[in-house]
Order: sequence, then structure tokens, then C-alpha cells
Amino acid sequence: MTIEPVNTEPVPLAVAGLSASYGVVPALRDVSITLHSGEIVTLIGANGAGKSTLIKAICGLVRPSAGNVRLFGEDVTGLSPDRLVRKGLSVVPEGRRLFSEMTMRENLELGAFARSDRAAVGRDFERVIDLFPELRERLATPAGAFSGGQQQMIAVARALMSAPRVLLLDEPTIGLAPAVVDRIADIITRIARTGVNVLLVEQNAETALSVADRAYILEAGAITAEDRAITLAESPEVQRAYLGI
Amino acid sequence: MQTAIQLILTSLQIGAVYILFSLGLTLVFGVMRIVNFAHGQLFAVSALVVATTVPWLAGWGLPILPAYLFAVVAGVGVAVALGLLMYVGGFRFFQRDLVGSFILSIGLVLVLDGVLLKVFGGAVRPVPEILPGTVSVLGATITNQRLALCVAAMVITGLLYLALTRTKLGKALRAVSIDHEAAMLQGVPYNAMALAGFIIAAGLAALAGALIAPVTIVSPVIGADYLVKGFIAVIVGGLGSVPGAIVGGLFVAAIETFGSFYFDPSSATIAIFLLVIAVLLVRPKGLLGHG
Amino acid sequence: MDDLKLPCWAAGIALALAVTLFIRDPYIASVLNLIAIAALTAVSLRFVMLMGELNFATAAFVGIGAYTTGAVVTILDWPFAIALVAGGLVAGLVSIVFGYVTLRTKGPYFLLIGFAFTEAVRILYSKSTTLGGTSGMIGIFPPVALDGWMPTVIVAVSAALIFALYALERSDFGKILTAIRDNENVARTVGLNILLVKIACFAAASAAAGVAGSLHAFANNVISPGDFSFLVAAFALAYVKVGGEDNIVGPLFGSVLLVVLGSYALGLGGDEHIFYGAAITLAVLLLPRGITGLVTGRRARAAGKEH
Amino acid sequence: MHAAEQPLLTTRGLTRRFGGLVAVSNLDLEIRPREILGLIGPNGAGKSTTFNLISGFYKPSAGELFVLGEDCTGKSALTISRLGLVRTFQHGSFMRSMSVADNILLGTIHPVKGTAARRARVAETAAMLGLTPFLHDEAGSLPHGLQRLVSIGIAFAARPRLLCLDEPLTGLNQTEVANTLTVLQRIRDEFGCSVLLVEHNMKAVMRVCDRIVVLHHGQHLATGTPAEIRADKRVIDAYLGHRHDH
Amino acid sequence: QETIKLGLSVPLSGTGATWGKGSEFMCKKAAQEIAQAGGVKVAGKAYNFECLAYDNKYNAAEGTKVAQTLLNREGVKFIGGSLGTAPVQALQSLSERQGVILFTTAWGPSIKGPKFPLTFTQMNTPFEILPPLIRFIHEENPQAKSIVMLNPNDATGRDTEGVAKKVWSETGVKVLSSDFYERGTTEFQPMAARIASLKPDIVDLGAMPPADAGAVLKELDVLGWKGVKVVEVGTGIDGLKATGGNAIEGVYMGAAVTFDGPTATERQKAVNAEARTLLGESINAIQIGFYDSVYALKAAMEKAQSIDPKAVAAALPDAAFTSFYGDKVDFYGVDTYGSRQQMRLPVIITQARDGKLVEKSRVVPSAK
Ligand SMILES: Nc1ncnc2c1ncn2[C@@H]1O[C@H](COP(=O)(O)OP(=O)(O)OP(=O)(O)O)[C@@H](O)[C@H]1O
Ligand SMILES: Nc1ncnc2c1ncn2[C@@H]1O[C@H](COP(=O)(O)OP(=O)(O)OP(=O)(O)O)[C@@H](O)[C@H]1O
Ligand SMILES: [Mg+2]
Ligand SMILES: [Mg+2]
Repeated sequence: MTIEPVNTEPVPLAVAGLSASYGVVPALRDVSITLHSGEIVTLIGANGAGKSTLIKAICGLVRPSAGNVRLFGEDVTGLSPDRLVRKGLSVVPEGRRLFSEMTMRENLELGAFARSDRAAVGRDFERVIDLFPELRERLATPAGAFSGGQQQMIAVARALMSAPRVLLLDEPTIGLAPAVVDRIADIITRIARTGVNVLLVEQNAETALSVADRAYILEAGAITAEDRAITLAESPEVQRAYLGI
Repeated sequence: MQTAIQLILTSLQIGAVYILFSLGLTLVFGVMRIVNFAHGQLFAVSALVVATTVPWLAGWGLPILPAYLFAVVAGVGVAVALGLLMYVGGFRFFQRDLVGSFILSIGLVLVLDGVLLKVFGGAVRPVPEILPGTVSVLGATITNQRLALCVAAMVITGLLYLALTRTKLGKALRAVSIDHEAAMLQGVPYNAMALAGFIIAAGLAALAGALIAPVTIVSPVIGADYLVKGFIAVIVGGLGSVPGAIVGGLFVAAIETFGSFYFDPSSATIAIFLLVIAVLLVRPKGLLGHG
Repeated sequence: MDDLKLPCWAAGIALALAVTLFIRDPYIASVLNLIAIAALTAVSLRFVMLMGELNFATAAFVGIGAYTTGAVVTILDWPFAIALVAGGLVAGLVSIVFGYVTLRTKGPYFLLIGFAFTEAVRILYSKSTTLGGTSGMIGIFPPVALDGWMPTVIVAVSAALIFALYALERSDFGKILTAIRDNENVARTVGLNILLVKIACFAAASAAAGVAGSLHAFANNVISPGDFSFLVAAFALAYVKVGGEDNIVGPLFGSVLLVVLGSYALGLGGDEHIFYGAAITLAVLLLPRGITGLVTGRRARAAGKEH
Repeated sequence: MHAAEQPLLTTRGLTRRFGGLVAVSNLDLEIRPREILGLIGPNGAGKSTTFNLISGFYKPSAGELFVLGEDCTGKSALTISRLGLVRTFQHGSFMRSMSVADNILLGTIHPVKGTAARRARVAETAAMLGLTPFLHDEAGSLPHGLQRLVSIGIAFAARPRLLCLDEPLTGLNQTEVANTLTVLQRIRDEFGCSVLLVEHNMKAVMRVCDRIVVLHHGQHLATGTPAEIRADKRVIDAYLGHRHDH
Repeated sequence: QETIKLGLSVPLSGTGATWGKGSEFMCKKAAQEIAQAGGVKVAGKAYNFECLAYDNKYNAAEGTKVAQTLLNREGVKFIGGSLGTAPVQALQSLSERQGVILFTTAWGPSIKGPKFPLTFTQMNTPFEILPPLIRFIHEENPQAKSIVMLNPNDATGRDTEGVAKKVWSETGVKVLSSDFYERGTTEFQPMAARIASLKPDIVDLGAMPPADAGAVLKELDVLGWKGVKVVEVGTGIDGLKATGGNAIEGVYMGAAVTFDGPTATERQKAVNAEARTLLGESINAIQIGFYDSVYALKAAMEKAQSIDPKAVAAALPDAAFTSFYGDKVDFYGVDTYGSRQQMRLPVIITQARDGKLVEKSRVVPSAK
């Protein structure tokens, strides 16, 4: 059962009956998920399950063939990504997609493109850099010159620069050293505590389930399970399929 | 010495128009990753409209300068409207599709060539002198018209350069040219930018055409010469790079001027080509290009 | 070699040759010549597209082939067959040198440098008095014995070369080309010399374009620098795009359709440009995958278009 | 161990700088025949750079590189790959629009002559990787796990003496990881090919590697068997983190 | 009444489009006049002419297509006029073989002579124009001792340059430099700078299109060069004025026609006015050739009492007719070309005076 929201604030993110396909191949079938205030929700599933497609459909990069997406109660289905950013949505896309010829600083600044309050952006810049202190002295390096894992960190940092209210993360720990994975997990928890609602898509079910409050399982484009993260982590099927124990 | 100054001045004057022209090409490439061969037609339309409107307005008794300014507005207006039509009816569907957009632009070149010839006729159109007289700069002579053209081109280029390098817009533009989807995910309004980029490019071509109309040979085929030179300029400078377009425009103009002076004009054309090859050998993405 | 679809090719070529033998009307024969030469040029252009590059220098190589043939026939007075081979050979050799320098660049740079090369080569012809300057070369006649057979010869030579390029495309070499288009670095890791492969592809295509030029010279008897402007490549691209680039049948379809349309449009005086341009514009807007794309449906390569 | 055999690859003082940054510093590395060598380290430690150096994609700023006893310092990627060192890339090391068979075929073109022989090599490689049922599918349309195998397939089809894999396991599920590790072991056991493995999946690295080299800030931090590395305090601090020291 | 098709191979697009359109207009004008006057009367029948203009785009390949279309699709037996050396060569290789009469404005001596019995030239070429023109200029400006020449880099330019260089040298004028430039160029400043730096007494812009020539004269004026200006085969003043403004004052031309002078007839003025509204500029010698060729054909057909091309060709050299210029003309050229295929047209020497074209002299060739 879903946990009922305590307050009457509109739900940050509600996806209802979403379907999408690439050409004739369906990638998502009637997917419904909800992100309640203050929650970290994770979406786990094998590769090719459609996790990234769902993220893209939410943020406007893929046009859904049916269903709708609501952001704080407002129907935003089919809006372009830049409009959604202005409504408080931010994404760490699959494959990072940094602007490789631009410096790390420029990448971060672009993260705040939609914001106009310079002072606040400046403060956030410092805060975000503090999360990855090893990169601080390399602000002037082109993003493409960073190692794979470093780029992943920059991608997370860039997403935070837009001061999102809803943050979607598509496999943010891919290619990261084990110690950094832990740090990212930690960062996610901390962000969530500041009132950002997080949807975390992961292959790495172990980490995902350990930070999330609630989890959905996506298989072959459809949601097959939904529960508290702890409960799912203990379910034998999940352990067998995703945790490899 | 005086010869050198005269030639440098000439390069600058010619270069000013090449720069305006190639800025448009480079801008559209930067935003949409397309190569638009019909850019020359936008340039031609504007020049033709100016060349038709000025005598017409002068015929109504309007003094020459206001007539010209009015004609510039008309020329740029028509060219920009045409650009809008091209974008909405065509290029919009071919963003980031080098081959598709290119062939579309070839189709448009053919259509527009035919239409311009029908509408304006093939005859060369005289534009009365707008700013008569000449000035002497360091011993070299230059007509007031060319001087004004040069100044206008420099101002426009300067403004655009500032806008694209010093503002958020410039950064967004570079981001879009690297990965437009990722840019949208940062809140960069890509579709609006593509449209704006295309329209600004059309406007630049139109301004170039309107500015050059009083000092050159205005006919429907005027775009072709500029197209070749403009493309060479952007290859040399690096596609998508604003300073590249400036450097490239001046490069082509200088070789053309000095080559024509010391050898002959058709050798200069071949020299331009050989130098481009040399540049590409050393820097396959142009002098200032990346991405 | 089982997937070369030999029966289809044999039937197609036989049919084309039969048509040339059957048709005795000189005007239709001249249109057939145009179609065959256009098809060969388009297939040559598409061959370089296999490795992901748009070769606008095609126009230049058609011209180099034509001028070589012109020079061999009118200045050296050598026989027909040698003139034909020489056209392909010289174009191929020049393309090796040009490709060695320019194939380090990619995408729009390669496209535009090809465009510039085309224009530069034309100026060279027009400056050369030996090659007839701007008025071009005249008197490039095939041997008298072949006079009535020219359409058959032209179609046969074009068909043979088109088939050769097709066989090359289907061979392992063709697969390297696709690999280069998809992911050049991977091809590099398994011991393949990418620049060499690119040059080879470019040279093969250019040699074919050169022969197309030779045939052009023999079909027209007269050539001039104006014949080989970048429009040759632009039209070849139109044949490929309108016909569909996924399959070699595409450019063939495109050539037939557009050349026939173009011959009709010639009667429209100055409006011919409008007509041809509109045909191209509408085709790319309405049939993004070309005519063959309509037929084969959307076995989309869409995955390749994504990042 | 085959102590008598010369090492497949040796580096001496290998260094690579990017401007002021030293990405790889004074690295001595040795890969022996028939071994699976793990190369691990924090993000930005210099693993991929090392890869690029030994495969000839980058030129070293200093130091020497020997492949199969030949001095390959500053040699091109082409020369090195023809000596039998084949690598994959961290991302998308295959051709999306080509069929699996054609992907694998690419690896055979240089080393194998003759169409029939190449086809046979493709079939053998596919069978070994379990890709036979997918030979005619477009590689880009396959599930991610199989795509990773295709990347390995291309490289392995060249039958290299040394196969260098950059994070081949990212994004794979448990079954796929296990499957891929089995493939790597068979490659070593049946074909005598050595493998250099860069990976962040510690469970897998510990399971499959004979020896592990740890890099940190471009420098060599430790070398040893999986057991030794797991217990190494410096490695735990720099890389593994404390959650993983179980 | 039956129709005889006259094929025209002319540029209808690109830089030469106006010339082609004017040519078509003049052919139609002549055909219309002849129809109104009762047609061509041969063997008791009256024929009318119909002009079919095809776009040869100034190159051989398109010229071949046009030739194929005209000869093999339209079945044309008479080419009423053709423009552009390369496409004319392409056309000639078919027309001579298929027994079709070819009228042309192209200049190359290579397309004339007894080898080409069916080819006729419908306008004056540098061989006819330059000797009298240069002699005239030299007489008016005996103090001018040096010259710089500039021509387009094409057959027309090269032909003109060859003849002009020879004739100037013969008159004792020193050729300081002779350059070529690519057609389609729009920037003439560098060339003007080069010319001015050589300080010639005369600048000869040979076969430059009027608009290009005007642009050069304009730049020369800015640079302060003053001297004798010549556009030898310049065809009109409109294009010159369009780009040259006042800088064209005094320029001499050898292929222009004036229609405002006292010599102009009412018919010339009327036709010219009509052309101006259609084309935006006055008709020129090239286009007039397309009018004259139609009348020449009419005269020859009536003289031969046949519409068989061979018979007509045989009758042509002596079939005198009234040209648009007003004189009764026949064909000559044995001295220069070896056969009578050049229309005996007057060479009209004109000069720009106060923005108007003034006829200075008119020479009717008397050669064989
Ligand atoms: N651009 C595309 N074109 C065609 N099919 C696609 C495209 N992108 C994804 N697919 C297909 O859609 C399905 C879902 O893909 P998606 O990327 O959403 O999966 P995922 O769960 O994110 O997997 P992974 O763990 O590999 O990231 C897969 O079968 C995939 O092959
Ligand atoms: N082209 C380059 N220019 C500048 N610096 C570079 C370049 N390539 C790599 N670096 C730097 O060198 C260091 C080593 O990078 P490398 O990619 O080798 O790390 P890695 O060990 O592979 O890390 P990861 O596990 O994150 O992939 C990093 O700090 C990186 O930023
Ligand atoms: Mg995914
Ligand atoms: Mg790495």
C-alpha cells in the first residue's frame, strides 16, 4: 500500500498510465508512479527495462503515447524539457551528457541557466562544489577532460545548480568508485532532507534500496512491484534478481 | 606604403561584408548543426529589394538617405520573412541533420534562383549614390559609402560578438551546439533559440545585402559569389565559432585583395583554396573550431 | 557471395541493355545516357556516404574524368577504351592525393572542402588553354563503329561499375565502412588502418565518378568547365535522397525519376530551376527516407540517430 | 606460473601529463601471459589514461612501453593493435547499426584472411560468448548486457594476446556479470589470452583477477592478489571505502 | 499556314538570363512581324516562324541537352540563334551532322569556316569590331601611349583579348598588363587598385559585362585614375551606368546601339521601349542578332523557294535583307574565316556623354 500523504500539498510528481514506444517497439506500458513530498523513491529494474525511457518521458525528451505527468498537480505532459526545468524539475541524464568542450565552471553555470537570482546561484555554486572538493581546483578544465567517474560527479553537481524541487537521477553511480558511490548515496539523502523530492533510477539496487524510502520495480516496461524500500530489499525475488546474493 | 594601406583598407571593406555573411552561416551551424546553402539567396533578396525600393522611393520625391534607410528596413524585412518561411516550412524538421538540411537548402536555392529571376528580372539594378564623396585615410582613398558600410558592419559584428561571448545567451548557444537535449535539460529553450538563431542569421545576411547594395552589382545571382567565399571563411575559421567567422572573413578578403593586386584575380581564387587546404591539414576543424 | 542477389542484378542489367537496344529514337537514347551517367554518379556519391561522409568533390572527379578523356581523345588521339579507363584512373589517383589530405577532416568540413575543390578545379580548366579554357573541349567522339551503340555501351559500363561498387559494399570492406561511420575508434582498435580504408573508399568512388565523367564526355562530345559545377554533386545527392539512401536501388530510382522529370522541365525555359528545386524540396520534406524508404517501410535505423 | 615466458607488456616509468596535471606518473606495470590483471583505483586515478597509453591512443610524456618484447614507446595505435594488444572503450565500444555478426566480423578482418575463415572465426567467437542466437540482430537493438558482450566479441575476434577491457561490467545485472566473468576465464584458459581489466565492481574484480594493481593519483599504490588487496589499509582508505571491507 | 520551328539555345537563368530573355523576345518580335506581313512565301505556301527557347545555362552539358531536345525531340531544322561558346559548340557537333542550320553569336574562329557549311554568325565579333574601333580611339586620343587590359576569363574574354592586344600593339600603344578575372565576381576594388597602380593612359575592359565594367570604372574613379576608357565589346550603357554612375563618362564602346540619337528609326525606338519594360534594359547587339537571323532565314527561304536546310544554307550568303540597324545586308567573311558566313553588319562606335550614349562613327565592312 502507498503511504498516504499527510499534508494536502499537491503531489510533487505523479505519473499516470504512461506509455511510450520507439517506432513500433513499446518501451513503457501503462506506468504509474508517484513521488510524495519529502520522499526518495527509487526505480529499479534490469537493463532495457525502460527506466531511462521513463525518465525521458517525464522530462519531455520522449513524447508519451498515452498517460500524463503531473508536477505539483499541474499537467505537464508533452512540455519541452526547458519549460519543465523552470517548473522545478532537474535531471541527471543517462550517460551524463556534459558539455564536453566547455569548462566545468561553465557546465555548472549552465545548470543554473533558468535562474535569475545571481546571489543565490553564487551560494549554491559554493555549496555544490563543496560536495566534490577534489574537483574544486579544476573548475577551468573542459568537462570532457575529466575521467568517467569525475564526469558523473559533475553531472550530479550540475543538476543541483538549478535548485530543483524534483530531482530525477538516472544511474548516478555508474562508473563510480565504491567509496564515491557511498558519498553519492549520502548526498542524495542530504538533498532530500532539504526538501528536494528525489526519483532515483538505479541498476545498483543495493545502494538504491539503502537510500530510498520507497521503491518501484520496472520489468519489460511495466511496474511489477511497489513497496517500502526496506521491505523490497528483503523480498527473496528481489534479492535473487537484483542483489545477487 | 600607400599601396599597402590601400590594400589593407580594401581587405577590411571587403572583409566586413564577408564577416556579416559568414557570421550567419556559422550561427545557424552552431545552433542547428545544419549547412544552409540558401543563405546567399537571403542576401540577394535583401539587396534586390533595396535596389528596387530606393529608386522607387526617390521617384516619389523622397530624399536619398531616408529612401535608403527605408529600403534597408524593407529589404531586411522581406529577407527575414523569407527566412522565417524557410525555417517554419522546412529547416525546422531537419535540425541536426546535415545531409537532409543540406539537400533541402539546395532545393531552395534552385527554387529561389528561379523565383528571384522572375520577380526582379536578370538586369543589374542601379542604386543611386547614398553618401557621395570620398575621404582620405592615411593617404588611401575610400568612398564615404564604403566607409559607412565598413563601420556598420563592424558595429553589428561587435554587438553580436559581445552578445554571444559575454552573455548567458552565448554560453547557452555553445551548449546547444554541443548537445541540444542536454542544454534543454538545463532550461535552455532550444526551439526558441533555433528559431532565433535562424532569424538572426537571415537578418545578418539581409543586412549584409542591404549594406552592399549601393556599392556593388545587384542582380539575382549576387549570392553565389558570397556563398563560396563565406563558406571558405567559416571552414578556415572553424564552423560554429564567432571569432572564427571574423578571422576567416578577413583571411579570405586579404588573400583576394593581395592576390588580385599582385597576381591576377583568378589566381587569387585558387590561392584561397590552397590555403584552406593548408589550414585544414594543420587544424582539421579550422583555426578556431572545435566540436 | 550468396547475398549479392545475382539473379536480380542479372535481370536488371539485361533489361536495361535490352531497352537500349530496342530504343532507336535518338532523343530517348540521349535521355537514357543521362540516366545511366547520373545513376553512376549518384551511386559513387552514396558509396562515400557509407562511411558517413558527404563527398561534394564528386562533381570535381566527374570533371577530372571527363577532361582526362577529352585530352586523351583529342590531344593524344588514343583509343576509346584507354580513354575510358584513363578517366577513371586519373580521377582515382587525384582522389588519393586529395583524400590523403582532406579525409582527416570530417562532416561539414569535408563537405565544404569538397565544394571548394570543385570550384577550384573548374577555374584550373578555364585557365588552361590546352584544355580549351572556358569554352571547353570539342570533338570527343567515340569510334565510328560504336556510334549507334553508345547508349548500350554507356549503360553497360555504368551498370558494371554500379555492380562493382555494390559488390564492394557487400564485401567485408563495405562493413569496415559502416563501422567507420558508426564508431571509428573501435575499428581502429582491431588493427584496421582507418585513413587507408577511407582513402580506398574515396578513391573507388572517385574512380567510378571519373568514368561517369568519361562517359559524359563521349555522350556529349563537348565538355566545358561549367558542366562540372557543384550542382553535379547536388543533383547526385538529390537522386540519392529522393530515391532513398538505405539501399543501392534508391539512387537508381532517384536518377531515373529526376532525370526524366528534368528532361521534361527543360521545356519550361527559366522555370526549369523552380521545377527541379521544388521537386527536390518536396521530396525531402515529404519522403525523408526516399522512395525506397516508403517501400521497405520503417525498418528504422532510428537507433543510430540517437545519441 | 610461466615464469620463463617474457611478459606481454611492460612499462617503465610511464608518465602522462595534461598541462600541469600528471594523470599517470612513473608507472611500472607488467602483464604476464595467461593472467587476468585487475587495474583499479579511485575515479580519476589514471586507469583510462593508462589504457590509452598502452594501446597507443595517447603518447607518453615520459617512460617506456614494451609490448611482446618490442619497444612500442610512441608507436601508433595501429602498430600496437597489430602486435596483439586489443582494447575496448569505456563507453559504447561497438557499432549500433550493424548486425552482431558484422560487429564481430570487424575484429577478424585484419588478422584472418579469406571469407570462409572469417565466417568460421565469427561463429566460434559468437558461440564462446553466447551470442549465436543474436547473430543477425542489429547490435543497437540488443539489451545492454549483450551489447557489452558484443564489444568484447569484436576485440576478442582478433584473437589478441592481450585483451584490455575498460569497465566492461557497468550496467550489467548479476547474471550478466557472472556470465561475462565466465567468458573472461574461458578466454584465458582456452586461448591463453591475458586480460587487463579496469572495473569498479569489486566483487567481480576480486573473483576473477589473478593479480590486482591499484592506482591512486596516477601513481602505483599497491599490487597483489585479491586477498592482499582487500586487506590493504591504503587501498581501503583510498578506494574501497569502509562499507566494503567485509 | 504552316509553322517552321526556330530553336534557340540561350541562357535563361543565371548571369546571362537577361541576354537570353532579350534574345527570345527579339526572335519572337521578328516572327510576329513576319506573320503580320503574310509569312514566308515559299512555293505558293506561306509559313510562319515559331521561336522555341531553351535554357543552356552557358555550359556544354546543358547545351547538349538543349541540342538533343531541339533537334531530336522538337525536330527543329533551323537554329534561330545561340549564345555562349561552350553550349554552341555542343549544339554545332549535332547540327552540322544532322543537317540543321545554326545561327550563332559565338565568336570563336574555331566554329567557323568551310568545315561548317551550315553555321552562320549573326553578330559582329572582335575580328570585325576591334580594328576600326581601336583605330578610331587612337585617332581621337593620340597622346595615349599605354594600356592595361582586363577581361573575363572565358572564351569571349580570351578571344577579345587576343585580337585587341594585337591591334593595340600595331597602333603603337604599349600593353602594360593584361589580366583575367572570374565571371560572377562582385568585388572589383582589388583589380582597380592594381590597374591604377600601373598608371596606364588607357584602360580597356574588353569583353567585360557592362555592370562589371561599370564597377571597375567606379573604383578607378575613386582611386583618382583619369584616362581613356574603353569597353570594346560593351553592349550598352544601362548596365555600365547602374554600377559606374558618373564614372563612365567618356567610355568608348564597339557593340552598343543607341536608340535616342537622330539615326534611330521609329521602329527601333518602339521595339526598344517594349524590351525595356520587359527586361529592364535596352536591347543590345547580341539580342538584335536574334532578330536579324530570322529575317535572314526568311530571305534565304524565299530566294531558294525551299525550306530544306541545305538549300536555304546555299542561298543564305546572297540573300540580302534589311537588318534591324536599317541597312540592307548580306554575308561575308572569306578573308577572315574562309567562307561567307558572317553577317555584314555595321560596326557602330559609341561613346558615353553626359550619361547618354552618342554614336560617333559607323563603319560598314567592305571585305569579301
Ligand atoms: N532511441 C531508442 N530507439 C529505439 N529503441 C530504444 C531507444 N532507446 C531505448 N530503446 C529500447 O527501449 C527499451 C528500454 O530502454 P531504456 O533505455 O529505457 O532501458 P533502461 O531500463 O534504462 O536500461 P539500462 O539499464 O540499460 O539503462 C530497450 O529495449 C531499448 O533497447
Ligand atoms: N584529455 C585530458 N585532458 C586533461 N586532463 C585529462 C585528460 N584525460 C584525463 N585527464 C585527467 O587525468 C586524470 C586521470 O583520468 P582517467 O580517465 O585516466 O581516470 P580513470 O582512472 O579512468 O577514472 P574513472 O574511474 O573515473 O574512469 C583525471 O584527473 C582526468 O581529469
Ligand atoms: Mg538506462
Ligand atoms: Mg576511466
